[in-house]
Amino acid sequence: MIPLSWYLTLAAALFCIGLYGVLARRNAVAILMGVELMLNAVIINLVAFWRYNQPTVIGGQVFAIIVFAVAAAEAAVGLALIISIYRRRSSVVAEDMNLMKW
Amino acid sequence: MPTFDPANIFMWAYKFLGWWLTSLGLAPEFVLFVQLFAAIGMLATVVLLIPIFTIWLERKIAGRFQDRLGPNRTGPYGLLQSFADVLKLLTKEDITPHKADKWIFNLSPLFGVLSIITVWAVIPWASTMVGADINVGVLYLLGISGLGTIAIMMGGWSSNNKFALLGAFRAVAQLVAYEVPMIITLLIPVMLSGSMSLQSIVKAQGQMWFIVLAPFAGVLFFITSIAEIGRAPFDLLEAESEIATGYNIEYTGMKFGVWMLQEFSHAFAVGPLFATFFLGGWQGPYATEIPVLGIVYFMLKSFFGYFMIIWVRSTLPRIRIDHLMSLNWKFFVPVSLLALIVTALVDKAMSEFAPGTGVAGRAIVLFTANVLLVISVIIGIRNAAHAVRVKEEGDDHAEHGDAADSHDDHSAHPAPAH
Amino acid sequence: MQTDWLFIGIFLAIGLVFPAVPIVLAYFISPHKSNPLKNDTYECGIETVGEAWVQFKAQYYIFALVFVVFDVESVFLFPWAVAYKAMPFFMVFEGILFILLLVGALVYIWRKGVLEWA
Amino acid sequence: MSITLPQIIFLVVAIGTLFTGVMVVVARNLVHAALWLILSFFGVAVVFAMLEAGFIAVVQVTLYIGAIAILIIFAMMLTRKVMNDTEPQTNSQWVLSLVVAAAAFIGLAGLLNATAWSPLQAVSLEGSVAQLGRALVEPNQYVLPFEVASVLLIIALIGAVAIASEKN
Repeated sequence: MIPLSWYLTLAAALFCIGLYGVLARRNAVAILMGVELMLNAVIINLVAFWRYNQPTVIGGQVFAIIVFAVAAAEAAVGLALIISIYRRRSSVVAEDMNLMKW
Repeated sequence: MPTFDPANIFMWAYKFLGWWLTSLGLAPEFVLFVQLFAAIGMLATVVLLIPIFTIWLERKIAGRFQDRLGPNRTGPYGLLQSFADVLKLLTKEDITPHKADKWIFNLSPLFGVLSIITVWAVIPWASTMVGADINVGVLYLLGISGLGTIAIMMGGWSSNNKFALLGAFRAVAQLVAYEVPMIITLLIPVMLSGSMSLQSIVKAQGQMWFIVLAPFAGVLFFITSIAEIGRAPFDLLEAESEIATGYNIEYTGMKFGVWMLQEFSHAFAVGPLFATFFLGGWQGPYATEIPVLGIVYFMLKSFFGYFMIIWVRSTLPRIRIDHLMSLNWKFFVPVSLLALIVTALVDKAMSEFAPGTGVAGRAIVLFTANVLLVISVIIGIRNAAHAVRVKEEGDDHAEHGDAADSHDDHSAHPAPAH
Repeated sequence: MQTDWLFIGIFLAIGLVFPAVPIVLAYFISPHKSNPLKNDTYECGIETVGEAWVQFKAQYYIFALVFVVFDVESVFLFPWAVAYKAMPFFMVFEGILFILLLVGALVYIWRKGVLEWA
Repeated sequence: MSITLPQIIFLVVAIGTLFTGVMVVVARNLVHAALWLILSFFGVAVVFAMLEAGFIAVVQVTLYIGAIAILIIFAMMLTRKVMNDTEPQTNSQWVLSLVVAAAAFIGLAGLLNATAWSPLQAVSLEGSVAQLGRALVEPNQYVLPFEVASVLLIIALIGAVAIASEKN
């Protein structure tokens, strides 16, 4: 069978790819895509731990679903913010969003 | 060697293939792969060839509705018309616009078809014949239809054409909007059968079809399905006079043919889905004893659903995009939520307070509740429309300084335009 | 159970390959006589002005947003509907409360005039 | 130890998922990045199916591919032309970011593979969706997160609509 560490390594790799995307991309939408990749990696971890450690307890799946809901809410509000900023400043480059930087 | 059973001939063939390959000394995993490949290959071929027949059928029936003959030159009754069309498409030049994004442009029709034919993976054909009886079948169907939305978006964007992109945007907006009431109405069969597996949903309709228990949800599901496949009166995604056929404008030759295939197989797929969720799927007299008979019932019901779609299509004119959106968000979504809540409460109240009620009693109560719901919805709409009309007439009078109101407020006709 | 998922996996692969067959066939049969005019963007004969990426209105995004919220809601409601039969009355009512909260949000944005396609 | 069929499938899916993930963060064209992201989501869904979490797998497809990906593409189309493909797509700290991400991965992978994890137990997961639905409304289990999720969705909907609408 597949050892648990394989799934965890996959999740870690996906998380780090997302992390690179968040840190290095300039476009705010691309940064958000990196965040989605990271959240996906987290859900892989949750489901893998549920399956290998306590498959009879349903809490792991509930946790995963709640993370899905939070991810959807995060994407909705995040993209709305990007659209709003674009409308005011005609830019979606994260470095240009410096109104609150003093 | 598996025993031969004429009532279950397809399952026998599947098992026979497995037995034969095992007797040749192949590894069991490999045998399973070959079995699945053979079964899926057959199913996919049948599903992809159905549109060749349904296109002819649709043109013929639509012709009759419009007092024409329909195709009647190629072969007996024009039966070879579709084959002639396929031949024509095969020999047409395939143009890829030089501004297009080549890879996505070529891949998107494939994904479009993929999103339709994989629907058939979970649809039960008979009591013993179902591809994959997964316990999350309904959600699987919704996920797959999301893939189709992405395919349309890809096709429209990669064409690099204003009409195509606009058409894709409209199509996606319509598809995602009408998916909301569809999801909500699909909750009702799931609730009544207590399972998301399509085979269990069909089995739960052994005594009473869900169209009787939830007629309102059935009708709503049917209407939203018509919107999902983009047929008249919801065919805004290919409004020729407005956006020149929409997202597939740049496609020519066989790639356009594949988009057509997607469209017609999607249109036909509504029939089986409606039959599975509301008309009892393969259920019918002796369907459990003789599974092959189930396929006949299932196909009859599917074609009945498809006939209804053609009927609606050749009857109603296209509606405007703002009306389309208002109809969805201000009518279908609230009303389907209402239907869900009423069904949940009434069914639970019956099993709590009158636990001994039989199938007929449950059907009568749920049907009556649905009828009452429909009547109250109609009365509500009538009052709301009346209020809007009075308001508009009031505005008109104020603008034009008209004298006392001369026409009857309760008349069904709208106020004449000034 | 896992066989069913394997079935779906193979079906997805075949579903991608089968529709490619006629396209590949047509590639060998059909003529290839391209010229710059034929390969240009088609806009009913009128010359194309600017690029295809025109400005879209935010209404599209807002409708997609409402859709996403209802989609997430369905993720919670489908398990609830599956378990519905064995539930006592108050648990059914908890699910209905969940729906009613979202209906409240829908009514709010309706009154705000966000659902108008203007 | 010879490699088994599920392991081969897992390795293929994992490599595919990681490749598409890398393409998401390096693609110059944003729409291409979004399409790679969809493929990556799909790979993750296959991983869920392999973990016998069929419900999570279809939710991943329905929610991420069917809904969030559409939302991302729409947002991208609304904020058009701000970045042409010729401009640099990464900021000045991309080398540092790469080092940080690689270091994080090496650290995590070392940690993960040094720990002894429990092996897979073969259990029947039949009826787990019904169990899940029951757990969501059971008063001594997860009814509070269930209702709070609804409130969260309301807040997200109203907030995002207020931010994104053109009215103000």
